[in-house]
Amino acid sequence: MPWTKIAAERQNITTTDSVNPDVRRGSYRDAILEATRSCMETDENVFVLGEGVDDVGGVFGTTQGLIDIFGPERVIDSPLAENGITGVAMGAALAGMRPLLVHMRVDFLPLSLDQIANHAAKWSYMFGGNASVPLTIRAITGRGWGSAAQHSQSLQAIFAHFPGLKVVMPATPYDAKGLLISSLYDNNPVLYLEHRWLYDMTGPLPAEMYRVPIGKANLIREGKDVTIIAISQMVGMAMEAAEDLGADGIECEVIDLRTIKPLDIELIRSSVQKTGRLVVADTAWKEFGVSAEILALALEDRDTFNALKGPAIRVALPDVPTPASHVLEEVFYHGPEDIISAVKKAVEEA
Amino acid sequence: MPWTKIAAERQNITTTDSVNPDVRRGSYRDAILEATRSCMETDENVFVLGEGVDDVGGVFGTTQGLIDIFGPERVIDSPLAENGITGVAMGAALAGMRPLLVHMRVDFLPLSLDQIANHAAKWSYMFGGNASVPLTIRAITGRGWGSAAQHSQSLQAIFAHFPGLKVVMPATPYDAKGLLISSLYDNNPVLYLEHRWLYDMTGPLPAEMYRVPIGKANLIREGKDVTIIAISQMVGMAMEAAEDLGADGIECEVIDLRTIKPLDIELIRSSVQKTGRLVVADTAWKEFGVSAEILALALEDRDTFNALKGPAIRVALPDVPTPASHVLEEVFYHGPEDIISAVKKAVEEA
Amino acid sequence: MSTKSDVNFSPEDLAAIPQKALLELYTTMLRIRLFEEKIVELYPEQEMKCPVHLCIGQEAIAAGVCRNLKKDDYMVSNHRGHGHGIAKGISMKVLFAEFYGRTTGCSKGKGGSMHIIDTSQGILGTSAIVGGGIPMAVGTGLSSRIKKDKRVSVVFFGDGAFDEGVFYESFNFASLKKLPVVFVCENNFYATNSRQSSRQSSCEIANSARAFGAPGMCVDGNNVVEVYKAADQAVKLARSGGGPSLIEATTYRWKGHVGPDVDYEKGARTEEELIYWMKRCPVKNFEKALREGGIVTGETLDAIPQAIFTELDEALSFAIKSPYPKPEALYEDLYNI
Amino acid sequence: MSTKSDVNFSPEDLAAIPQKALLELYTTMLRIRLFEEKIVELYPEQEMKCPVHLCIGQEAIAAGVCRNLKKDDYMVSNHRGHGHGIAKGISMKVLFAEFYGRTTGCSKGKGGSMHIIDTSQGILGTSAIVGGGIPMAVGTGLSSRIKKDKRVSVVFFGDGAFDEGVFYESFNFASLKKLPVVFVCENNFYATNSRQSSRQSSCEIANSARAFGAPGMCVDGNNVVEVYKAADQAVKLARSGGGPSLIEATTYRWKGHVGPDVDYEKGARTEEELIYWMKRCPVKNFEKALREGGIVTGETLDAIPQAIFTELDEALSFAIKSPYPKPEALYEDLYNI
Ligand SMILES: Cc1ncc(C[n+]2csc(CCOP(=O)(O)OP(=O)(O)O)c2C)c(N)n1
Ligand SMILES: Cc1ncc(C[n+]2csc(CCOP(=O)(O)OP(=O)(O)O)c2C)c(N)n1
Ligand SMILES: [Mg+2]
Ligand SMILES: [Mg+2]
Repeated sequence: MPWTKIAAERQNITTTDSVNPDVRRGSYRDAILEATRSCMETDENVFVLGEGVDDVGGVFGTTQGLIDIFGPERVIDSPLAENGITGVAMGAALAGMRPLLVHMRVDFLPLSLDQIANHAAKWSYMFGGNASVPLTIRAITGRGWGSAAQHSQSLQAIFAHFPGLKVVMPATPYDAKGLLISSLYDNNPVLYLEHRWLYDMTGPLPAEMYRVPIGKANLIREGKDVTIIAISQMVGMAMEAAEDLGADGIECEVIDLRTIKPLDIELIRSSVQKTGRLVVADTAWKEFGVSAEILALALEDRDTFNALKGPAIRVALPDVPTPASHVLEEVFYHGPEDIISAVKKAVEEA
Repeated sequence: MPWTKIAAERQNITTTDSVNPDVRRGSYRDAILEATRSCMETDENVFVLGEGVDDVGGVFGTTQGLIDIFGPERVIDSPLAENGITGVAMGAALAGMRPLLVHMRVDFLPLSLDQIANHAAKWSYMFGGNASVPLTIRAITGRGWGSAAQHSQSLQAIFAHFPGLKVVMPATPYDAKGLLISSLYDNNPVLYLEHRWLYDMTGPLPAEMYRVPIGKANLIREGKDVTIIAISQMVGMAMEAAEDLGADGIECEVIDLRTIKPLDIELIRSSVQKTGRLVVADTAWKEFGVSAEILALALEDRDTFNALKGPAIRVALPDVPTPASHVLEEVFYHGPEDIISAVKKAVEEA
Repeated sequence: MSTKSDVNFSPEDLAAIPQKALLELYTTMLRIRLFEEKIVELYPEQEMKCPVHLCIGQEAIAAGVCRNLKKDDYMVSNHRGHGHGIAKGISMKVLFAEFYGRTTGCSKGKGGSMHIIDTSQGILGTSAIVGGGIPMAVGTGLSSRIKKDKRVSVVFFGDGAFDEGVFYESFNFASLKKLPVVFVCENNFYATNSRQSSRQSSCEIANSARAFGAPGMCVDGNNVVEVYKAADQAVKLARSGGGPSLIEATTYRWKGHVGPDVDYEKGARTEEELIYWMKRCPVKNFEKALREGGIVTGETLDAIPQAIFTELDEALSFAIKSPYPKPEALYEDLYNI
Repeated sequence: MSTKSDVNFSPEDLAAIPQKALLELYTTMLRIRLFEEKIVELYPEQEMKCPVHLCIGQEAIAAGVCRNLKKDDYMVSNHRGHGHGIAKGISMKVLFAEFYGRTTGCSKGKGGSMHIIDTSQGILGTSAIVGGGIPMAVGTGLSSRIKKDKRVSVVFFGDGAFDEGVFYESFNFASLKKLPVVFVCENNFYATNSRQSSRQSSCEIANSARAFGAPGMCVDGNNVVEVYKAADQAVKLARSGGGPSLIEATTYRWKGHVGPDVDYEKGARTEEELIYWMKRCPVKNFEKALREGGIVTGETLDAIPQAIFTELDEALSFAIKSPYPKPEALYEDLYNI
């Protein structure tokens, strides 16, 4: 039924770690569940807290069954009290626990921004490194289905602006698992933003515990003509676009950003230095968004600037809230074709 | 005493509107108080709500005496309940009032981001234009005095990312008055962010009611070599820097941004097209900040890109929370000398 | 869940309330019920492309409260807002058109089922952020107080919203300033699949009003007469300057949290619970009382559904014939001029 | 303000509490008082370059509560946190060093007076966002519950913080999960210059705990024995798995909201009010009781201030001789490795 519709946009996305075709496969959803379960088994300080985490549905299946394995002491349903509960999770982190706080939608996090940005983000620095907050906050971002303005936001830029937070956005099952494990073992607050339309995507998913480093982007396709930097759901679209463009003789280099904060500045700049052209594809609003920071990184570095052959392009959402009507959603959201036109424009203009 | 120290960094800032030297003068603080009082006298829908607005201190003097003139029905002290009270103000706006909600510090607004960003910002669009929220939120940004991480933030980038909000940051008494009047008569939610260190600054301040348009930046100094775009407290520093640089033969064009959202894209781009060099000076963090958006605007426009002679530079805060110790504050914050070096670097690099 | 197992209507109450009012209460409930059932019927076509939160089983609350309101009294509501909107006077046409994503929808297709507005009827909007609408009603109350316009503001919210700090902040302010606001908490004992008792330490919503020095009443939310009487009292108190009240109305949602299906199949709740509450149907039990008490003639009652079906058909055909928004509409309505 | 006009200590109480404890309660209060008075003395030099929120007049609450805590019990506090820190065991050295912006400060000079920490004493930090620390103590309580470590968590906050929704959300969760948390509300009747009655509809903070099914006690916050006894009860309840309590301790701040000056001169409050409360001085009245009741010898009591002055001098010279952070320190401590 469509009110829970989750579409996998692509079934296969190359990760540098999946060269072996014999590897085990699994879904993005499985990846999150596996990472959580493994960490809970390995480290008794890890626990899960959030609205509906003990529910039959298990937050789109990502926490399903944990309650049966770990019981209500470590899989804790929460009142609808986002700010307070974030502070509770933060307090537990201060006491040495590694809480995983789960939100059905990132849209609810503005309620808890005070605890996230004024408290969790600042606690280490404000106390001279004498405290640490190993807190992971999972939240679902991006498209719903006619969900309108209050249930469809992508707020990575908001969190990324605050020093002290880390922000990751996995685009593949492999990264979903590896980044969640890294987040849970990080000694700092991490916003882990997953995309609802990726849950059913399958891909390589090793059974063992492995980490994908926070702060490292992933060069998933090499090319000489244009650099496409893509985030979350846009990664699959960027790969599709790159394939199409390849047929037209335009060789795209595609980078899956994976971590929004801290940004992998080096990889971003070195790729743009190589191709001389930059297209950024983000799931969020363009204005004052993550894509702006990436353009700024290109423009303020001398070597990158000198390599630039033409203007950069942002494929990101227009400056309006999400409309409900599907005919407007179609205009609002972007697809591979928008990346293709952006790349073509970038090539033509330079 | 220093715990309430407010330093006027500059006594004189040219505004395009102050060509006549005989005009009346007044302080930034007076400007805010006058605008509020005039609007309350003119329109009975205007009222003031906030912690301490009826207090003897009157929010650094900016609401002083209003309680005596308009009484407690229109000058309303508030519980410490930022999210709820923002919703209350928004509700009053829906009912046709024009509330002015006052916060001592923008640092408290993360508590009310849900009402600001999920409600006030979206109400018009989400209901197809069938409702309007003429709500003005004043908040004090920027430097304190050893105030540390939770009492010194500049959060303009956060608000600017959300479609539906307007964000203004006056840098002079003239604009402080004219922008507050425009904000109060705007039919949309406006974040009016004032800088604490500007309260004592004096400048031209006409007695009559006048509006400074929201969305228009102010070209306050013409020059051919470099464009400096400055925000709030940085405007005075940019002018100082420009003067010094003029002595060295570098002619800076200085733009007082005034409105963060919607940005005056045209003026920004046309100035950069003229000078070919861009320096942005912001009171906030550099990463994912307003300065990134301005660089992006330059880089994604073909004519502007073609005019660029070298990399752009952001003079903005490093990616750490505000430290308390004054020796660290000195490293953390920027002064005119930082703008001067940035400009020199911009000129050298291109 | 400490509610009486039967829905009983006292003969005195039925006698004291004008027949016209009783009939309207019934009609409103039935209009809501049939409206929601029409959605259940059509939703699988996937032409209403937005999430729907149905209020089947909870109709008595919207009907009982809104019957006490004037057209220009203010109302704010939440994600489960169809019933509130209908009871307060929005037309089914603009609702369906909205759900079908058309320009003629109450929000020009931009809001979907979670965002209902009709300012001409005092409906100022609904928030899909739990608790988000509560302070707004306090704000409209503050406006009424400043303007002395004698309007009353009503806000509908769930037991889940009672968890949120914003309820506390809003109720305190309303009580502090004695604002004309009626807080109606529809306690259906669940927030999504979370039981009230797994979220609230003391499941006594109505009593909590006392902590703010304001009246709180707990009523059977499946009994439209109880709701009507409680709201009558609260609205009168508000209108006469006596400040806010809290009405907790216990009830049950028959369908899953979102969408047209029941949820016991998925294991979210038990079938017994649903059966228990279906027996306590607010519409059927009230119809029975009206019929058996001889208060409304069988003929009159029998004619009501048909009128509603006609209304529904007209509304639907209005919706489906209406145009979709043009692509340019995406960029409109961001700012109000 | 409904507090008794005298600070009375019942002879039974004084007899029941070990002399050592009484002496420590007194010493702690005096240490706090003299620490704060030293700030008043030195602040005009403008070498402590950060805002200071003094707790002169409120010392009995910190002293009375913390005397019941073990070293590894957790504490979280607020902007007015010097006294809480001292009572819980932080050294004056690292406090002064912090206020003077030195690397040897408890927060390496990055926090200033509003940000106090000493994890070795269970002090996990203080938030300058009103109410911000409250949920953290619930979180440390949750940790203790999961780990079964028998620690108790205490949070200090003001009557202003009681306005905030985060209090409500936190107290509900603590009560729901029966967590070992003691909520101590220092009700000094003002938040900056705003009276409690202009912010709260029902000025009954302790009673509100009942709405959550938890115990609430209102005590004279200027009477260290009353505070001590209430906290003893609350801490025992928490430690034995009985869940949270709320202690409202009424008191008065003698200085202005921030800085070393009195505020009646500016018209923020009345001089009479201050005089009334100065007569109710928690330190002097308790000293009198100890002395007159013959509980502690005059000699012992007379020796205490000198020891504290020495401690203060050492702390100050430690602070002033300590180095300032190097510029590179600006970029350190953002992330924990
Ligand atoms: C702040 C916030 N948190 C969580 C959600 C997700 N959510 C949507 S409706 C709902 C349940 C609300 O329960 P209640 O208030 O009792 O209303 P009901 O659905 O039972 O009518 C939840 C948790 C949300 N929309 N907003
Ligand atoms: C969320 C928030 N709102 C407002 C402020 C500004 N502020 C700082 S202290 C204070 C008063 C707090 O009063 P209370 O909690 O009673 O503590 P007290 O100062 O009386 O000890 C206020 C309003 C703040 N720091 N945080
Ligand atoms: Mg409910
Ligand atoms: Mg206080």
